[in-house]
Amino acid sequence: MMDLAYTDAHRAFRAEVRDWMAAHVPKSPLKTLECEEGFNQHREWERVLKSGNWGMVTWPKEFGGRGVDLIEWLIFEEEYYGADAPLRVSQNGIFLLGPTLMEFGTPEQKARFLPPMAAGDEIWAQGWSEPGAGSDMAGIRTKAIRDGDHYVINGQKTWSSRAPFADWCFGLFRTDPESEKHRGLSMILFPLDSEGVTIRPIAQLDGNPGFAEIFFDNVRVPVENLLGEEGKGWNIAMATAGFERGLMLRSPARFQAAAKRLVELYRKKQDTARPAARDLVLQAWQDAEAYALSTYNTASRIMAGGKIGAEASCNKIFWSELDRMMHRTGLSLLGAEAELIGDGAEAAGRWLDGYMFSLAGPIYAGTNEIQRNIIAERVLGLPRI
Amino acid sequence: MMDLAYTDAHRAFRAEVRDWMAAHVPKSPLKTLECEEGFNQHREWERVLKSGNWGMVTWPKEFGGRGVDLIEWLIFEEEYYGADAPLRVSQNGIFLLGPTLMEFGTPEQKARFLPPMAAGDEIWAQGWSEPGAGSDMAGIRTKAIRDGDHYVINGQKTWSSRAPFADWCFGLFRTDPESEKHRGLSMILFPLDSEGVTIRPIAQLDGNPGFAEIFFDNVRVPVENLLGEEGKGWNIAMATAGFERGLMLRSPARFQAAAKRLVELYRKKQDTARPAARDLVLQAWQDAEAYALSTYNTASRIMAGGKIGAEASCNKIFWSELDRMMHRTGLSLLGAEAELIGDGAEAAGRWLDGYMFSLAGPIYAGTNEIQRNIIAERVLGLPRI
Amino acid sequence: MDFRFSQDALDLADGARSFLDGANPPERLRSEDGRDSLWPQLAALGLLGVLAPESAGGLGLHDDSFVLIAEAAGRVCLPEPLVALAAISVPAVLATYPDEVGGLVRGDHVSPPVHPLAPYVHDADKADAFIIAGPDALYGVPSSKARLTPVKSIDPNRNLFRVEADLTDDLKVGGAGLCAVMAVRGATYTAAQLLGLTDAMIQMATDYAKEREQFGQPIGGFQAIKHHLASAQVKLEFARPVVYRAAASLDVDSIARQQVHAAHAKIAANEAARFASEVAIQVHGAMGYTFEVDLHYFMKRAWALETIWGDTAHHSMIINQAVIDGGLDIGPGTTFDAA
Amino acid sequence: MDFRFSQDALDLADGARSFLDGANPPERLRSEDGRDSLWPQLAALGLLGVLAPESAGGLGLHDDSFVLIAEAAGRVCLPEPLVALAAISVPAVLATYPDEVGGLVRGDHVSPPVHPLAPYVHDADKADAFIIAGPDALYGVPSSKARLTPVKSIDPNRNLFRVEADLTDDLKVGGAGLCAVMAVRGATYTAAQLLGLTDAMIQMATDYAKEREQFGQPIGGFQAIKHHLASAQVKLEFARPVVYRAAASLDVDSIARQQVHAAHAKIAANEAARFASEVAIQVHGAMGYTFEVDLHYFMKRAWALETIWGDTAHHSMIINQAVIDGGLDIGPGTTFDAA
Repeated sequence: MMDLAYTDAHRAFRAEVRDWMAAHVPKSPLKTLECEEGFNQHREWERVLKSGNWGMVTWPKEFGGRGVDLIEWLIFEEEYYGADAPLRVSQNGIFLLGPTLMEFGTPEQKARFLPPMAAGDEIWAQGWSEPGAGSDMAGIRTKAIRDGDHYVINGQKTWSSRAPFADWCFGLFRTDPESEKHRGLSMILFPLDSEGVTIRPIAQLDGNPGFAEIFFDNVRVPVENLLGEEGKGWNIAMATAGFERGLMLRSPARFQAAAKRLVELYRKKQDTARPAARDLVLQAWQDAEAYALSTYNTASRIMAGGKIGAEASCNKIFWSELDRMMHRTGLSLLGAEAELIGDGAEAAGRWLDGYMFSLAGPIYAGTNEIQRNIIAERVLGLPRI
Repeated sequence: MMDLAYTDAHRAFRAEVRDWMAAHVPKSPLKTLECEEGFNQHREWERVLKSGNWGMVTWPKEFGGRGVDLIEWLIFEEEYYGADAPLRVSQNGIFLLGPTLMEFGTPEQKARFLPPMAAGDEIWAQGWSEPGAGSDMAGIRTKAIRDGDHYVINGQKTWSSRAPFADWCFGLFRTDPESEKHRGLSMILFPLDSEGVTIRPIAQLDGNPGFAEIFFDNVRVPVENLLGEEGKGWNIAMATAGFERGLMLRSPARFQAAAKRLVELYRKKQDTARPAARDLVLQAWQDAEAYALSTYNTASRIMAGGKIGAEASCNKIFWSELDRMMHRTGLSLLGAEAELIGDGAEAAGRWLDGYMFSLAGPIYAGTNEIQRNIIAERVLGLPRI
Repeated sequence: MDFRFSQDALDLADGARSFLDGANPPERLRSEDGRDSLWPQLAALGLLGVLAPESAGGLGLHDDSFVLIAEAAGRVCLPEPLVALAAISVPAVLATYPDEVGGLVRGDHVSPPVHPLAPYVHDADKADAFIIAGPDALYGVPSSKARLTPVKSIDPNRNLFRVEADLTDDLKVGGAGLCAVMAVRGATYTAAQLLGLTDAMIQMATDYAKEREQFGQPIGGFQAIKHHLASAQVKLEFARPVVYRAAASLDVDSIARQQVHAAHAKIAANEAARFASEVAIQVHGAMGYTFEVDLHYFMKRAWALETIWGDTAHHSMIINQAVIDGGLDIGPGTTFDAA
Repeated sequence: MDFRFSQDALDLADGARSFLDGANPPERLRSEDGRDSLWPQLAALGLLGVLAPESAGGLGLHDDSFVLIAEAAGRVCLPEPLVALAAISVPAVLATYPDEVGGLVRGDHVSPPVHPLAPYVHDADKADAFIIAGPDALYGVPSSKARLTPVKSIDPNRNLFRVEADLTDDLKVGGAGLCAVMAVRGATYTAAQLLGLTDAMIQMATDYAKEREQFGQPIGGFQAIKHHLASAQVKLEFARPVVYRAAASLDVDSIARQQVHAAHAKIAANEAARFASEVAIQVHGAMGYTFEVDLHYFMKRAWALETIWGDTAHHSMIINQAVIDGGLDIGPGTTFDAA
């Protein structure tokens, strides 16, 4: 029989997280992490988290974690979002690069990079895309050419999230200048204040610099910052992309918290809502619950030695379309106030901010069109033409 | 200023149709036209229609019509469906082949074929598809080879609607055996009782033989049954397909009548309906109305010398997806009765029959996938890859 | 906390699936004869008694062992009402006349469930008795005291009868609580069968899309077809854990929680099946609209199961009462019982 | 019966479109200065007076001549509130103080409409007076007697203020009927602007899809992208005649019919614009999520217009009252007035 009861240890862990969050989560919301002031507030929050040893609970203690299992991670997330705690400015590091380092990094790299990542001392940006290579990463052209014990990088990255204010960046570069497509790429880590790096922030929908372009002009990076083997960057990036679509980046608790807010909003607005809104609110509630159930199942499988496969693509489609539907529904309950932002429009602004954020969901981490191709080809076995 | 008022002549015409239909439409519904008994009932109804001179009101009087304009045709349709009159078993003839004959036929062909078509004396099947050529008509392989003053046809057609019980058939055949794709095809008319024709009915969803396969074994057809020029069949077929997707085949009145029934059903069932059903019912009402408005606009443009272009593809997508949504919504209001058919389940059966019929909508006359390609390429100018 | 099936449950389901795949190929659906010919084998394999105690000849297992079997029965569009009898009738009899369970498990007695949400009973003419949920009590009605009126389903493999009876006190076998249990079990296991049907329809359409060529290539290579099928697969993947949780919940949760879980399961499975059926026929084109391929049997079964044991409107009201009116919070404590 | 625009209306709209395309290129949206710099030209071209009588310096035309101009204004995301003033204020003043219309037509006076469904007024700080719909009467309020509170719109080209005033009897200029007219005109003309925005967003995404290459080809060659855009185009094509009918209906129909037509128009245009905006950003990928391309100005305007002058919930209640409660039949007599 399935064991669907939390253990006493789970309950104790949940109580510990809940109490700590109740005592420490900032009482008023931080500014968005896409502006300098908000970024610094969020970085400060990471340090507060670190003081409670909550930086990345699943990591081994030696790297700044608590070594808890995935069920406890889910419990942590439930309590974290239940307490309305801030978004994680460190997410590129802790959710994407961190797991990649665990799998492909040298002992020295792990010791060097993981603890400050968990502590919020070093915030990471990512450097995948280039102007000609968005969903199609095989089109990467920025070169990192070996010169003695350094790589010399020239070219340009774009859509680098967190780059306007972060400390470090990981990215995929062409280390073999003769290579084409998926071959000859390598994953390299570099400080954003390296000489020759120029960062041009890109204003996103809400006007804040959510991304940046990064220009490289003879940027010298020591070879020990190569992650994994030279020329094997594609495989490593695929693993990272798997983490991005996988379990960690979008934990169900986040959507459950939004569904809960949507129910509360609906209760207030139901007199002026159209009937279909009620069914959409309930669908949001159910879909967020379904996503949690699916994640508990995946976590159980991974804990028993399983892996996430192409179903990660199903996850990514499901949460991104749920998130958009949920915020679209929230906006639809606000009437003429829905367009307002700024002071005095906090409730409205939250739904509009959330809606704008949700519009990126079906685009980043591989567009939903790409994910549907993956499901069709790898899960269903339909032909690639 | 737009003139949106019906003229006195329009009102008189409407009154005439309404009175005649009230006096003549069968009091109890006919059996489905996809079974032999129902087919004969529907053929009989066509003859009754003919007795009132209602066979095809827009056609010239010499061909059995009344020579009325498109606004009057819309009025006719509104009154026809408003009276819950039977489906038109003659539709392949009057809506598809008829207009094609008007455009491409010789005077002899028009005089020979149009009057019995309008009178319901000759019911037409169509012969487009072949086993290897469904949406892709360029794949047609059935040959019609000139031999003296005859064509000799060999091969096979499929999905021939009405063929199990009809009298005549029109179809596209390869008259140039060396030709490929769109070239070398010709449109030929032949009696279904020709020697060498074998008809194998195909059972459709409801179990009735809605289509047939037609096998040709040295079927000899006189050359005067060639429609248009030899080898130009593709252009003629495209014109026919334009009629199929265009104004006539699915007049708005049909969907307005279904929307009206849906509102009535909802009024009866609203206590057990989920809230979203109300919005879907209203959407059906509005979409059927929008389709009528769009058709009045197209009719006005055609009357002023305009043509239907690629927007016919928009029409086809719109009415077929509306029809499916409308019947899906109707079924969703019926609870456990929704699966029942046959005697004692008339209301339920009508929604289920309508739903099954609606499932064919996005498939026939060019799948909606093909229609979306056409819109993307011909209306928006996106590249064909 | 381990939200996975046990290896035993998986092995049992594998066995059932192999048997059903072999014994109920699509060809069997095309014949209207012998719609109940697999009864002896289903009984002999122990499938009727999965949820019955060993003392009654059963396997003494839990619902999380039977839900995969129900899914497998849906996947082959099994005509025999295995799921209704094994998952609804057996527990109802176990709760009222446990001594009678043995007969059901051996297949000697057939006592289908009847409920206001499922008033039409497949093969009711072969039943010995009926277990009927009345307004406030459960009744056991011998077939001699029941009135059967044949009605016709769109699904040619559902041989339906409306079953009615005078629900007199002498026929009462249990209270309203057992009727509620029956409704929850009906919804959960109908949802499980719908998962199987959805899976089968996606598979059929995928197979067809790999074979059928148009414009010089298999239509499964066109992105539009790929994306239709991928969307159906996403709906299936996210309906599954909801249905599995509803089944697991039958053994451990309060009836109020079971009702919410079953409602969610039925809504999610209804949606997945409806969506997959419309995608599957679209992918098949005209072929799917005919008796030339077997898709229509699966679609028609799905349409039937969508509406019985509570349609989406019914279950949506249950969720509404719990969430909007009742204030049931999402998250820990709702996802799984004890947070 | 001729449901087409007159050649005069088409010519006028062509002229307006050429002017707006030239005078309000996307670059203009990027600057927050001079948001009202086109006023003199809009007045000089007669666009403020299309619906005003010739005696007041107007063109003396009907709503079916202005609706295409409103659509053209939406298409370029015009910052100036041309549509509100020319299509809502002018008719309201004409019905109350016809002598004042000349000032509005010349652009000398600016009197924007204020309504409970549109309580936030763009460029209210530049108004001389406000036409305010109260609970049961229409009021003319000089700006000196109005209280303006700045609020911030997501649309950087909407310079919004909440406008409030003490609606005393001496300010009353008309009855409740005029407030209803204002609501109907507001919904219809907001819908017309949404058509233009929808068209623009589809066009931008189409242009981008032709240029942007991924996987070695323009992304517009992928069927998924084609089908997204085609679906948006279908919604636009079937919203258009609904909006045009609502506009034509303003000149000839009863207010009750106008309300249903305007509600339908606003719902259809809302849906088309929302759908097109989500498609357009998806086609643009990350680029659409930024200020690097101009799409965001059009999306934000569309979000704003979706909710003012009645959102979908509001108008859906109007349709419900007419159709479900009121028994308004579909078909002849409803589609167009006199059947």
